[in-house]
Amino acid sequence: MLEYLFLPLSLIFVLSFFDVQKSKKYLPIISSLVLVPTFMLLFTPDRHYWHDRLMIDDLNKFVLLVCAIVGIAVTLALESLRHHVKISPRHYRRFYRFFALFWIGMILSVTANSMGIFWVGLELATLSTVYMIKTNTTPFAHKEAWNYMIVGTIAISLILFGIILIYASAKPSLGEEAMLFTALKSHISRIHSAYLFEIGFAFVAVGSFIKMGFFPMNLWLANIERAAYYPVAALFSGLLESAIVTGLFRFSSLAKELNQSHLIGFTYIYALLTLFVVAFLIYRVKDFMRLFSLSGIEHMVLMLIFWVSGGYFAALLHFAAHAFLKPALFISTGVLESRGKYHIAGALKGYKGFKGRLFQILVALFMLAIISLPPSPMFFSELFGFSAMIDLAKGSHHLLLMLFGILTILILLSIIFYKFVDVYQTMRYEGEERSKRVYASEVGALVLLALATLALLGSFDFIEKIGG
Amino acid sequence: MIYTLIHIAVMVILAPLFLSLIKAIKMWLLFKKPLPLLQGYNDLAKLLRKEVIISQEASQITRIAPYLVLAPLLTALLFMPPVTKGEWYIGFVDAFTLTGLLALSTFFLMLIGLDSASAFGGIGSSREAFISALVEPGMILVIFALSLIAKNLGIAEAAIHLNTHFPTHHLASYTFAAIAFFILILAENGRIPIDNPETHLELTMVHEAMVLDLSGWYLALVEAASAIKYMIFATLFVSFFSPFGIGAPFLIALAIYLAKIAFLSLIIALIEVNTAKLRLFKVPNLLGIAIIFAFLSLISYYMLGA
Amino acid sequence: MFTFDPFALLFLFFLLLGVLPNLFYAYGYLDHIQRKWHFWIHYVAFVLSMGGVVVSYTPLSFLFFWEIMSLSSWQLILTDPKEESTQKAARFYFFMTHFGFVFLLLFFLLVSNGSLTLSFDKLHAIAQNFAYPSLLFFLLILGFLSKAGVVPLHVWLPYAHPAAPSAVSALMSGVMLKIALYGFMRMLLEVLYPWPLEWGILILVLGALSSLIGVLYALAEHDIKALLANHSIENIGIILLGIGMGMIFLALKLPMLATFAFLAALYHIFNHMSFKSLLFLSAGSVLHQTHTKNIERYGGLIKSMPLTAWSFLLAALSISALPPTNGFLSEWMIFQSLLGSSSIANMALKISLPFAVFALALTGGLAIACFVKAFGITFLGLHRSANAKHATEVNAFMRTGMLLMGAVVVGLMLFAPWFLRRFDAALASFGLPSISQKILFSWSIHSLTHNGGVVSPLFLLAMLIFFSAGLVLLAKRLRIRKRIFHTWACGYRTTPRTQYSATGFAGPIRRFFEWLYRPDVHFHKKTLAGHTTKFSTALYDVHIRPLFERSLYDGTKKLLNRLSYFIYRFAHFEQNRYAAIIFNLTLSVLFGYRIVAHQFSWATFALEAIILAFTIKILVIGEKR
Amino acid sequence: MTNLFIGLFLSTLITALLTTRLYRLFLWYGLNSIFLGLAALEQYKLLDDKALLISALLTLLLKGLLLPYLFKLFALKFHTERNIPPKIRLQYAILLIPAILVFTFYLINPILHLPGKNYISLSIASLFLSLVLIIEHKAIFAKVIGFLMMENALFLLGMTATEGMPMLIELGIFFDLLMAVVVINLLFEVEHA
Repeated sequence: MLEYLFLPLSLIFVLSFFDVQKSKKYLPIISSLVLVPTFMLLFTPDRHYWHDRLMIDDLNKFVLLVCAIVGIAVTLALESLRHHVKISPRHYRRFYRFFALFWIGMILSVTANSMGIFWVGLELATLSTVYMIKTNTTPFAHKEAWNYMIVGTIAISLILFGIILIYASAKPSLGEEAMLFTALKSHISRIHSAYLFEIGFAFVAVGSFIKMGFFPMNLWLANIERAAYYPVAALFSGLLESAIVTGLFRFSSLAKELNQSHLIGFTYIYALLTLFVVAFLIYRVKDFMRLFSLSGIEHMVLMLIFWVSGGYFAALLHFAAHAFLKPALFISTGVLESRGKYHIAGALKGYKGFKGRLFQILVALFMLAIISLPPSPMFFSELFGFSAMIDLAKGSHHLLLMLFGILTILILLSIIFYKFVDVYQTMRYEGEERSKRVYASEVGALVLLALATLALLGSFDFIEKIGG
Repeated sequence: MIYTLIHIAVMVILAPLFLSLIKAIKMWLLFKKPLPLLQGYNDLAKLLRKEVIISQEASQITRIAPYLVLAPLLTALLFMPPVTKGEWYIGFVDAFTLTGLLALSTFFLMLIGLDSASAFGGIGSSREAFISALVEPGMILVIFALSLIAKNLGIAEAAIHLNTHFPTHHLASYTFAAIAFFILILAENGRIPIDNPETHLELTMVHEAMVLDLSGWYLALVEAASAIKYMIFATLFVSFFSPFGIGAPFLIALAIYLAKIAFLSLIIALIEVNTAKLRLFKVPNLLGIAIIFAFLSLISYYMLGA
Repeated sequence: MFTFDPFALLFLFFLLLGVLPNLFYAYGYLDHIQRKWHFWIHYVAFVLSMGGVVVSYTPLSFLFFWEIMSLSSWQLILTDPKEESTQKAARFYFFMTHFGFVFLLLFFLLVSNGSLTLSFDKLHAIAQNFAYPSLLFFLLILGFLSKAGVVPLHVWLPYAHPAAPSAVSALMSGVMLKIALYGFMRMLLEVLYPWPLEWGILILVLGALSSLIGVLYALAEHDIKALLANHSIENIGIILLGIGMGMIFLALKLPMLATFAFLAALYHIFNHMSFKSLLFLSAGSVLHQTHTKNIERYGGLIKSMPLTAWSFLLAALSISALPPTNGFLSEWMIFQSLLGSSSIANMALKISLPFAVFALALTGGLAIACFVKAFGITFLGLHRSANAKHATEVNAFMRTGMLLMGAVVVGLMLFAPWFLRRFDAALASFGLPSISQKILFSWSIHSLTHNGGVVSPLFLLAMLIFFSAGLVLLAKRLRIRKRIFHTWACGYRTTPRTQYSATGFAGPIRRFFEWLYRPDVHFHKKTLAGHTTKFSTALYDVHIRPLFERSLYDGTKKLLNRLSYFIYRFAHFEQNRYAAIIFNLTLSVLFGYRIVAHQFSWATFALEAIILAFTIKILVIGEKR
Repeated sequence: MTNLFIGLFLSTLITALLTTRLYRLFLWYGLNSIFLGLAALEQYKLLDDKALLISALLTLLLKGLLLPYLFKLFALKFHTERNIPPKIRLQYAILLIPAILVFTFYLINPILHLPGKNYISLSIASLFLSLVLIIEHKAIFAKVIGFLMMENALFLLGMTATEGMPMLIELGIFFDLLMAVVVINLLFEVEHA
C-alpha cells in the first residue's frame, strides 16, 4: 500500500514537465488521490517494508494523514497563486516539480524506520524547498534561498552526524540493526556507550532545532518564510516541520529511555530560551508572515516539551492542530497582504460576497484558534500538555524550579496571546475598509483545513491510542 | 413600654429646646440679649403657617426627601437607651444600623441640596458628603469600642450594662471613646468648629446651604430633623458616658437625663464661643483625631486586658 | 463532569436572577447595536458559559467554560468597536483574563496531578499532599481574583466593563465577577481546606484595600459606567471581607462564625448582582437616550425619565448600604462577623481587625457621597447639555428589564431570611454547620454572638413607612399650600452652568486624597489684562488614572518594550553570521552535555563560559569597523 | 596507514582554512577527498567490507576529481571573484584551530579508551573546522566547499566510528550530494539569468 503513496506525486512530477497551465485544474484532484492510500493505510495493521527500513505504525499513519490533508489544501491554494504574485509559467512548472519531490522526500522521512532513510528523505525535502523559495525572484528571496541552502544543509549535516554517532554507539551490540528506530527502542539498554549516544542525540537535536528555527536561529526561518511565496511557508509549517518533529519525537523517546533527566534538562532549557526570545520577537512583529512563522516556532517548542514531558497525546494533538491551522493562516496571508506587507490595520475588512464573508470568518476563527482559545483543539492540547509537564515536575527533585519554568512558559505564552489579540483587533476593527478579492481555491483550502481541525476535536480517542 | 413611649415623646418634643438653649447660652456669654428658650418652637410654628414655595427647577425629590430626612431619625429614636432600668426598650439595634439610619437621612438631605440646581445647594451637599464620609468610620468605631467595653453590641443594652458594670478597668479606652464621640457630635450636628449653624455667609456654611431652597413645611421638617439628630447624639452621649441615675424612678431619672443633656449643651456652647470655625480642609484633621481616638480606644481595650 | 449540588444550584439560581431581567433589557437595547447577530451569539454563549462554569465538576470542563466566558465577553465588549478606547479596553481585558487563566490553569494542574478529568471531590487529597499549599493559594488568588478585579489586579475593570453595551456591562459587573468568586469559594471550601490563619488575613487585607480603593476611584470618575465599574471593585472588596472573616474563623475552629461570615459574603454576592445590574441598566438607559457617558452632560433626567431615575435611586440606596435595603443587610452581616472578632484569642489579629471595620465604615461613607453625586448630577437639577434635554423614557422592554431587576432588589430585601436559608443549605454541603436555626427568627436576622445585634428589614421598613406616612398625613391635615416659583438661590439666576458639577462635588474628597489620586490637572484660562483673578474663559479638567496603573502596568509595559527591543536587536545578527551562530550553538550544547553528563564541576563550567564568550566575540560579533 | 591518511586529511582541511585563492581551495578540497578515499580504502582492506570499497571509490572519483573540476567550471562560467580573503584574522585562527582540536578530545575523553574513538574526536574537529571555513568566507563558492568538507567529515565519522555505514545510506547520501550540486547550479543560473 505504501508504494501507492508515491504514485500521485510522481504523476505531478511528470506532469510538471508539460504545460501546467492546462493541467493545473487536475493537480488538486491528483494530489487528493494521496488520500486514498493514506486512508487505506489507516486501516492496515502495523507493517514493515523493505527490510524494516520503512514502516507504518500508528504515529506514521497519523502524520501521513495530516500531511496529506495539508498537501491537498496547499495544492488547492496554489491554483490562485498567479492572482496574488507574478510568476512565469516556467517557474510555475518547476515549482510543481520540486513540490512533488518535496512531498516524496517528506513521505520517505515520515515512514522511515531506518535513521538513514529518515535523513535522506529530509535532505531531499530540504533541497527541493531551496528551489521553491527561489521561485520568488526578488533579491531578498535570492539571498534567503542561499541562506536556506547553507544553513539548511549545515543543519541536516549535523543531524546526520548525530545519526552516525548514535549508530556508532549501538552498532557493537546491535550490528546493522542499530540503524533502525524499532531495534534501538527495544534494545536501548544494551547500548554500551550511553555518552556517545547522548552526544549523537545532542547533534540531532541541534540540527533539528536549527531547522525548526529555535533559538538562536529564530530570525532565519522567519526571514525565509517572509522571502518565499506564501504557499511555501504553508508547506514549511505544515509538512517539513512535521517531518522533523516526527523524527525528533522518535529520537527523543530513545533518549528518554536512556537518560530522562538529561533530556528534560536539555529540552526545557532550550525551550525556555527559545520561547523567551520568540515571545519578545512576536511582541514587536509588524507583518503577518513573520508573526505566523515566529508563532510556528513557538508551537514547535510546545510540541517538543509536551512530548518529552510524556504528554504524547497533547503533543500529537498540538502537532495536528498546528499543522492544520498554520498553513491555513499562511495561505490566507496571500489575501491579507494584498495591500502590502505592513498593512495589518484593516486587513480583515472589506470582504464582500459569500466567498469574502466566509474567508473573513474563517481567518478570524483561525486567528483565535491558534492562540488556543476554546473550542480549538489547541486549547485541549495545551491543557493536556501542561498537565503532563506538571505531572513530570511533581515527580522530579526540582519541583519548584520546574514549576517556575512552567510558569515562565505560560507567561511568555500570554505575551504572545496579547500580541495575537492585538493583531486580531487591529486587522478587524482598525484601518480603512478597502475591497479585496478572494478566490475560490483559497477559500476551498481554508474550508478543508477548518473541517480537518474540527475533525480533530472528534478524534481524541484515536490520537490517544497513538500516544499510548 | 409606656415609659419608653413617654421618653421618645419627650425627646421629640424637647429637641428644639436644647438647640435654643445652646444658642441662648452663647448669646448670653457674648453679652447679647439671650433669645427665649422657646424660640425653636416659635420658628417651627411660623414655618408651619407659611406657604411652601418649591423651586421651578426642583423635581419630585424635593417633595419626598424632607420626609425621608426626618423619618429615619424618628426611627432611630426608637432604639435609644432608656432613661430608667427595667423598662421595656428595643435593645438589639447596633451601631451599624444606627449610623445607617443617620446616613439615610443625610443622603436625602444631600439630594435636596442638588435638586434645585442652585450652586449653593451643591456646595452644601458636597461638603456634607465629605464630612459625613469621614464621620461614619469614626462613629462606627466608637460605638464598636463602647459595645466591647459594655460587652454588648446592642446600643441600649450596652448603655444599661455600663450602668451596672462601670468600666473601671477600661477607663483609658472609655475616655478615648468619649473624646472621639464628642468630636463626632460636633461634626454631625454642624456645630462650630466644623460648621456654623448661624452663619449668614453662604460660602462657609454646610448644613444651611443645602436647605437654602426649602421653605415652609419642608423646611420645618428638616429643621426638626436637625434638632432630633442633636437629641439622638446627646442621648447617646449621656447614656454612654454618664450612665448614672437610671436606677432611679422614672420621673427622677427623666429629670436627671434632661439635666445631663442641658449640661452637655452648655459644654457645646462654651466650646462654640471659644473656638473659631475651621477651614473646610482643616476639618479632616479634627475628624482624624476622632478616628484615632476611636482606634486608640479599641486597641487600648484589647491591650489593657480583655 | 457536571454537578448539581446545592452550591452549584444556588449559583444557577443566581444566574437566573441576573440574566432574566437582563434579557428583556438587552432585547430593548438592540436598536442601538449594529451587529445584532454578533451580539446575540456572544450574549447567549456568554450566559451559557457562565452556567457551564457553575455546574462544572472537573478542571477540564471548568477551564473550558471559563475560557469561553472570557472569549465571549471579550467579543461582547467589541460589539461596537469603533472607538479607539473600546478596542484598547477589550485588548486589556482579554489579556488580563488570560493572565488570570494562566494561574488558574497552573492551580488546577497542580491539584489534579495532571489528570484534568478528575472530579473536584478527588482534588482535596492531592492538594493536601502537595508540598507547598501556600503556592496553591497564591495561584488561586491570582487566578480568580484577577478576574474578580481585586486590587492591585483591578486596573482593567474600569476600562473594560463600561466599554461593553450596558446590558453586557450589567452582566459582567453583576454576574461574571461573582462567577469568579464562586470558583474561588468552591476551590477553597472543596479543595484547599483546611488553611492556616494567614490566608484569611491576606484575603481580609485584600478585601479592605479593594473596597477603599474602589470607592475612592469611583468618586473621582466622571464616566458614569466607569464609576459603576469602580464600585464593583469596592463591592468585591466587601465580599472578600466576608470571605476572609469566614476563612479566619474556620482556621480558628469557629465554624459557626465562619458560616455566618460566608453567609454574609454570599448574601452580598447576590445583593451586589441585583443592585449593580440595576444601576448599569438604568445608567444604560440614560446612555441610550443621551448618547454620552460623561456624567457632566446629564442633569434633570428625573423629569423626563422617571422610571429610570427611581430605579437608579433604589439601587443607589442599596449599594450605599442604607437601611433597610438588601445592601444594608448584607453589609450589616459582614459587619457583625467582623465584630465577632471579640471571641478571637489571637491578639495581633484582634488588634488588626478594627482596621477592617474602619475600611468597611469609610467605604460606606464614601459610597454614599459617590451615589449622591451620581444620582444628583445625573437626575437632578437642570439639563446640562442638549443631549440631556432631548432624552425621553426608554422603550417598554428596557423598562421591563429595569422593573424586573428592581423587583429582584426588593425581593432580596423582603425575603432575606428565605435567601439566607438557601445559602445556609448550600454551605452545608461543604460540611459547614447550619446556623439558620440560630440566626433567623421569623423576619429578623440575628447576629450569632449572644450579645450581638439584630436587624429586621421589615421592621425598619415598616417604621420608616409609618413615620413618613404619619408626616404626610400631618401635612394633609395642616393643609400645606404649595407654589412653584423661583426660589431665592442667593440672588443668582439658576442656569445649567451655575449648577454644581460632578468634578466640583467630589472636589473636597479629591483634594483630601490627592496624595493617592495624583491627578493630572489641566487648568486653562484666558486671563484679562494680566490679572490673575480675572479671566474670560476657564477650563478645569481633572484626569485620574487607576491606582497602580502607572507603577504596575505602565511599568510592566515599559519593561516589556525595552526587553523586547533588546532582544530584537540581539536577535538581528548580521545574516551571514548564521554559520558562526551554529558553530557556537553546537559548541555550547556539546560542552554542556560533556559537563552535565559526565563530570560536573563549576570550574569547567566557568571555563566553558569564558571560551564561549571568546568564540562569540570572535566569530559572531566580530570586530568593530 | 589509516592514521597517516587521516592526518593528511586533517592537514589539507587546515590548509584550506588559511587559503586566500578560490582555485586553490578547490584543490585542497580535492586532495582532502582523495585522502579520505584512501583512508577508506585502508579501512576496506582492514575490514573487508564491499560497501566501503564502493564508497571509497565513489569518494575518490566523485569528490576527489569530479566535483573540484565541476566547481572550477562553474567558477569560470559565472566569472566568480577568485580572491577570497578569510574574514577571521590569522592571529585568531592560529588560536582557534588548535583550540577546536583540544576541545574535541576533551569532549570525547570519557570514551577515549574504546578502540578507534579518537577518530570520532577528529571527525568532530573537522566538522567544526569546516564550519569555520563557512564562517570565514563571504563568497558562496567557499561556503559550498565548506559544506562539502563537512560532508567529508561525516564520511570520516561513518567510516571510522561505525566501521562502515549501511550501503543504502551511503548511496542516499551521494544521491543527495548530487542533488545539492544540481540545486546549486540552478541557483547560480537563476541568479545570472
